[in-house]
Amino acid sequence: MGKVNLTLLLAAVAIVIIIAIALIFPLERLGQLYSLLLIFGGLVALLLRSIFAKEVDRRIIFLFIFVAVAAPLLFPITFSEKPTAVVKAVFDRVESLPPGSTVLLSFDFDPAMAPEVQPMANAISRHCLKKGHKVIFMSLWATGQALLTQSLTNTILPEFPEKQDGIDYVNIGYKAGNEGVLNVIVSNFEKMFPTDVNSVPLGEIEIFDDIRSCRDLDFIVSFGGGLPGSKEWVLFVGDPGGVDVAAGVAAVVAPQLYPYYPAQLVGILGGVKGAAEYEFSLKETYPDLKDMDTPGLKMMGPQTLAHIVIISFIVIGNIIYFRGRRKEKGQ
Amino acid sequence: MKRQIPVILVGMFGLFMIFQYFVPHESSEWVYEFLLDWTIIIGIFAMALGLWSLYRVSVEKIKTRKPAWGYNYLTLCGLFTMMFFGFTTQNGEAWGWFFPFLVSANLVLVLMIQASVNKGGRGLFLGLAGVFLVACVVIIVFDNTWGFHFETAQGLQSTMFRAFFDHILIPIFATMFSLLAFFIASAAYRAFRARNVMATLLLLAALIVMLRFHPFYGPLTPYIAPFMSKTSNWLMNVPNLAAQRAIIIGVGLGIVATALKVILGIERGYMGKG
Amino acid sequence: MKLKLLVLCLLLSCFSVASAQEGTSPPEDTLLFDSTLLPAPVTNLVAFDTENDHGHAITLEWEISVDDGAGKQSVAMYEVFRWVPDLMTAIPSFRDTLDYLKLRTSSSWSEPEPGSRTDSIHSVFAKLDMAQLEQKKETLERTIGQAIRDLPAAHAAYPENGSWQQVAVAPSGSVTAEDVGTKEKDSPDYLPDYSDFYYRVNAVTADPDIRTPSEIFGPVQSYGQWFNLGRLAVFVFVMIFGFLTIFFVSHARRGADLYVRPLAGIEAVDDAIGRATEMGRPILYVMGLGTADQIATIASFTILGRVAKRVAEYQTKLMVPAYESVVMAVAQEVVKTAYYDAGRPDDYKEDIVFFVTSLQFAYVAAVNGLMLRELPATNVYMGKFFAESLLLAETGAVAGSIQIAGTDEIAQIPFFIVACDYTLIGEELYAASAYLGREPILLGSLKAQDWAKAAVIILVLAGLILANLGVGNDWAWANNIVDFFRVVD
Amino acid sequence: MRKVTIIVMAAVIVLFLASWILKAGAFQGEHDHYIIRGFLVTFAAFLTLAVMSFLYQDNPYYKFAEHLFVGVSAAFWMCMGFWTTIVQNLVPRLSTSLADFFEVPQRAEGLNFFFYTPVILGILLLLRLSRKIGWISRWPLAFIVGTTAGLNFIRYLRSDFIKQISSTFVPLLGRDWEGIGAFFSNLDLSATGQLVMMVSNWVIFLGVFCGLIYFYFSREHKGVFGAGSRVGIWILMITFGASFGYTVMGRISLLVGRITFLFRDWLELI
Repeated sequence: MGKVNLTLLLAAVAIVIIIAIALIFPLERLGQLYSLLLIFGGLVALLLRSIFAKEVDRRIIFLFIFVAVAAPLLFPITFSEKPTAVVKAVFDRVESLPPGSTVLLSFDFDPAMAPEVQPMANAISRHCLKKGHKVIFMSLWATGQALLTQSLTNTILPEFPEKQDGIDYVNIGYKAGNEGVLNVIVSNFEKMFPTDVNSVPLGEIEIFDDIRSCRDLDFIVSFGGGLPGSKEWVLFVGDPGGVDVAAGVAAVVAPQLYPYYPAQLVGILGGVKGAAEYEFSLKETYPDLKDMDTPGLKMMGPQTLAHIVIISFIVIGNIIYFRGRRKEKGQ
Repeated sequence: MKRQIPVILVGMFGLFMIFQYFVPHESSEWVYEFLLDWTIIIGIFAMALGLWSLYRVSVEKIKTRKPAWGYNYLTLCGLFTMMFFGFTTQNGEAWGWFFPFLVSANLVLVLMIQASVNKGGRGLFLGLAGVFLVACVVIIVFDNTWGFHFETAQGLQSTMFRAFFDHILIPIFATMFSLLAFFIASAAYRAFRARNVMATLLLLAALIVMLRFHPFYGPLTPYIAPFMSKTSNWLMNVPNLAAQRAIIIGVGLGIVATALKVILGIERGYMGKG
Repeated sequence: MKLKLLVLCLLLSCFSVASAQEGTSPPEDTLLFDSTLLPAPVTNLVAFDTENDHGHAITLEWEISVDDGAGKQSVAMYEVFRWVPDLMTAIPSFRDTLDYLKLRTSSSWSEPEPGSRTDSIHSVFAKLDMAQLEQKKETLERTIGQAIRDLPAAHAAYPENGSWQQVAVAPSGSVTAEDVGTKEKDSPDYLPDYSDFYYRVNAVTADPDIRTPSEIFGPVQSYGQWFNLGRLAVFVFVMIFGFLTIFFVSHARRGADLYVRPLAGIEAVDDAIGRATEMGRPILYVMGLGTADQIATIASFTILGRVAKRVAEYQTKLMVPAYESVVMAVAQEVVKTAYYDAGRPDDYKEDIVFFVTSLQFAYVAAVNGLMLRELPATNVYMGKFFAESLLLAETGAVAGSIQIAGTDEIAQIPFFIVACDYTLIGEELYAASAYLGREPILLGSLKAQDWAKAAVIILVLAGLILANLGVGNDWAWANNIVDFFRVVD
Repeated sequence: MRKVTIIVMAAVIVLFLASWILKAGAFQGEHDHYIIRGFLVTFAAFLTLAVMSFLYQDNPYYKFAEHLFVGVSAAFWMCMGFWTTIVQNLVPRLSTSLADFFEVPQRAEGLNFFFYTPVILGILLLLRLSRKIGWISRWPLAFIVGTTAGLNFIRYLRSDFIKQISSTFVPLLGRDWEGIGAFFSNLDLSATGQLVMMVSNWVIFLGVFCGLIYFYFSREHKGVFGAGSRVGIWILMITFGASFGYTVMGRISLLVGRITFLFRDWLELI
């Protein structure tokens, strides 16, 4: 057996031990400690080794990536996700509105985008209800309605059993027409949404007693970033209606929205990272939400560790390169 | 004639497709939609060619005992089985003799290939294949729990078709895709070395973008993290936009030139001779 | 007269279905209110055929109500109404009945749920036998066809037998709207060409019941155009570029010496083929996931032709796994031609180009396996690549092959640059075939490309200057030139 | 076969069977076909691990997954093509009796003899298999190549090319001059500060300009021209690096998805 194989064998044994720990003892702390030690210890060892300009076998890199992704899934390792200004702005806006304000949350995404966007949509919905705002849920995407219903019935509403449909929140569902819908609801909701999803006429819903159009809303958050998405909400509702709009979008779309911040967008949540930062602030502000589901924060554990691993290997690669060059020169 | 007609066809349809773009009238749209449908339909006919090629290459590998030749039986059986699922349907709840049929049909396939590949023992293989073929026919005739369904367009609702899709195609597909996470790391390690100016720029840009995660900075977070995330956004918005534009304009010209060469018959290497 | 009778009898026969129309009945537009609440109407309404389209659409323009943004500031939106003959309103309900009859006469018919729409139609026809149903079906089919043909006549009968229906809305402040129908005759949005339409725009306040209609504009007809002026810029470009190409190609044919700068990636191709020959290992040529309808794939075909010719001359082994069967068929032609051109038709085998599968990662799995088992000396990736680019290139690097890539898929270029030895970026892929062939004709077209690029650079510079000067100084002509390049879709 | 190989294979088989039995036991009561379900989940997990084993090196398990994948996917795509394109789109346009046979609804526009043309062209394509008259198959290929070359020619020109040129017309001088204070006040890269906007616009302009110079083929890259081309390739490289770094996150997410499948759906650890 070669040297590489031996290392790999040892590493594999280490991984099996991790899984065994997870299986046998429900000791999260130990598992976390063990796996972090494994990753960082290994990286330091490789760093030292790189000074002798010894290349690392690609399979060892693979192993590090695997452990960096798997360990935080087994033993949820969360890092402090101090919110950046763009996320903080959204959180502060929801936080600073007086209880009883009306907030509209639009779920403009499809199942493909859902893994990235749904966590933040859930977090903001939770925050709004927690704060006592009245929430109007809607969707500009046909596929968004199902995801909206799923979020409401599976995640959000069970946490707030005291909230009543029509008084504390309402789901007006999806209407076809993309920007056309926005064009209409900026001046009149009822025109586009005669009823909510349960076919209750809007006139009979308490929330809509003093809400005629988007102009009467206190805050709008659009989740998605496709077309139509946050940009359309800004251009067709936020700007003409004078309402504050924030965006929660997939990571790839976020850079395209930055030119609108802070003039036209209150803030932007980009990808899982945005969701994680929001969840972090939420947990910090409301200690009683300690046990809430935080898919964003959970996803960030593997992401952060894997990024650390990749960056470390880039550094190691460069050390090897420069040491190797010096060696060559020396000869 | 063998060479001219294809070139004329290419030029004719190519020019039509270019000019229809400038003609919004309904009649031009009408022809346009027809042509699009036609290409799709011809493409479906070509599938038969593809399958034939797959079959031939697999058998060829078995015949010449190429590396990993034995696995080609698996390819052929997988192909056959999945197609079988796509064209059969259950009539009721019971499976009946569905699976025995499937097994014997696959055996017929394997034995026939064996017979065509092996010099010796051809009679034995053919004989066995014949036996299983008879078994298949018997099952088709007497088993009514399932049937070949050329009578509905519901072929893709078949339970086993879905099961294979969910439990074979999806897991392998998703896992192959996720291998990228490993390869992106090994590629970064191997290639991101400050060898020259170009490589250094590549490396620095990648590092800045990857460093937009917070936990790296500890107590320095409030000072560095926002800068990193803003810089990475700026990189994605500004230089990225410029580079994309330069590439797209270049690619646009390349595409136009290539298409023109093809349509005007200047480039005809792809149309063959002889 | 005949038309009216037809409409009447049809409306009667489908009486029960008409109930479905209730939901779409036009809102009342003249309500008696305190007239001081009413906003001022829009003025100078004009409607005209939408330009540069295939017909079936009308554009409206007006001047905003004086109460929009000024005056009483009461206008919240505008609603556009079109006069619609009853015949047009009736067609969808005929279709519902026809759909019902089709279902009823087919084998998959089952009793409808009580209270559903199908059930209300069913109650009318429940007692008929099959022959009668078939006959009804045929009559109805013919009637619908006739009704669609009669639509222009029905529109011409304005204002008899019709009503106003809302067809579009526009937010306050807007001065234009479009009434877009489709050309599909069986769609509910069908808008017939060459029919007389009449329009009216209502100024609506926040209370949707308070509204003021404008004067009626009409008749106006829609029709298709034969040239899209919005695409003039593209047309001019195509013409100029076509001319440049032909000019330089004929120039090259006459024997002009054309210089092109060397491209490292392309020179590597020759060396790589030689290397493969020395090592006695095959060359793997991957055309990516493009279908035959992508120009990148066509460019890849031309490069494959050159590579295959060189390979045939060196008598090295070539492998071309194909992702799609049309691509496979064309690639087979290409390789065959190349072997003939190289004077080695006997070396050509049909299996040089072979089909794998049309599922992205299944294809990658197979090609990866091929790389590790056949250990090609050189991997060439040319064409359209997506997420699989890095999977292929990394595996190739592991197998120790020299790798040359070229793609115009911007998102994948970084991965090829990182994992391959040489990468052709974007346009270089399209230039490669001319380089490899070294035929003066093809170099001529490269020259045309460069001229066009120079023109683009000058255009960008000029446009920049105009855009920077023109905007501040109200130079209308400068803006006009900039606008020329804004393409209408 | 080497001893190690046999031991590993035996271990895999034992583990597979154990997992099957355990999973089937876990599914019992929840699902009707618990034995089949247990098998399918175990098999999916096996295939996942088999593909991942490719990271170590080529091995029989990867070969198994690969070959199975190729066969099944080719058939999958063929069945889809047959039922969705041929049966649903082509058949109802060709003949009533065929449509009745497949029980697909007739098209509203009725039969259309124009659709016999692609069928004939398709059959001509199949003639490639013949050595003698295989050359006829070039006609349908020429048809496809011609149509699509023209189509894409225009598609790119429209959506990419000319639009990209026109959107490069950006203000370079800071259109609304708000005084020197405002010009320098906001250095925030993501904001709309005047200086940043102007610098960004210059970068865009220079990037496009130098990028195009880099792609210029018929002149040697020397002197000023060479400098321009070098700036061009630098900007390209920065972009490529940045988009590489940006992609990492998405790829890690995919791996998270797969490992979650292994840990949650198969091993039930989390």
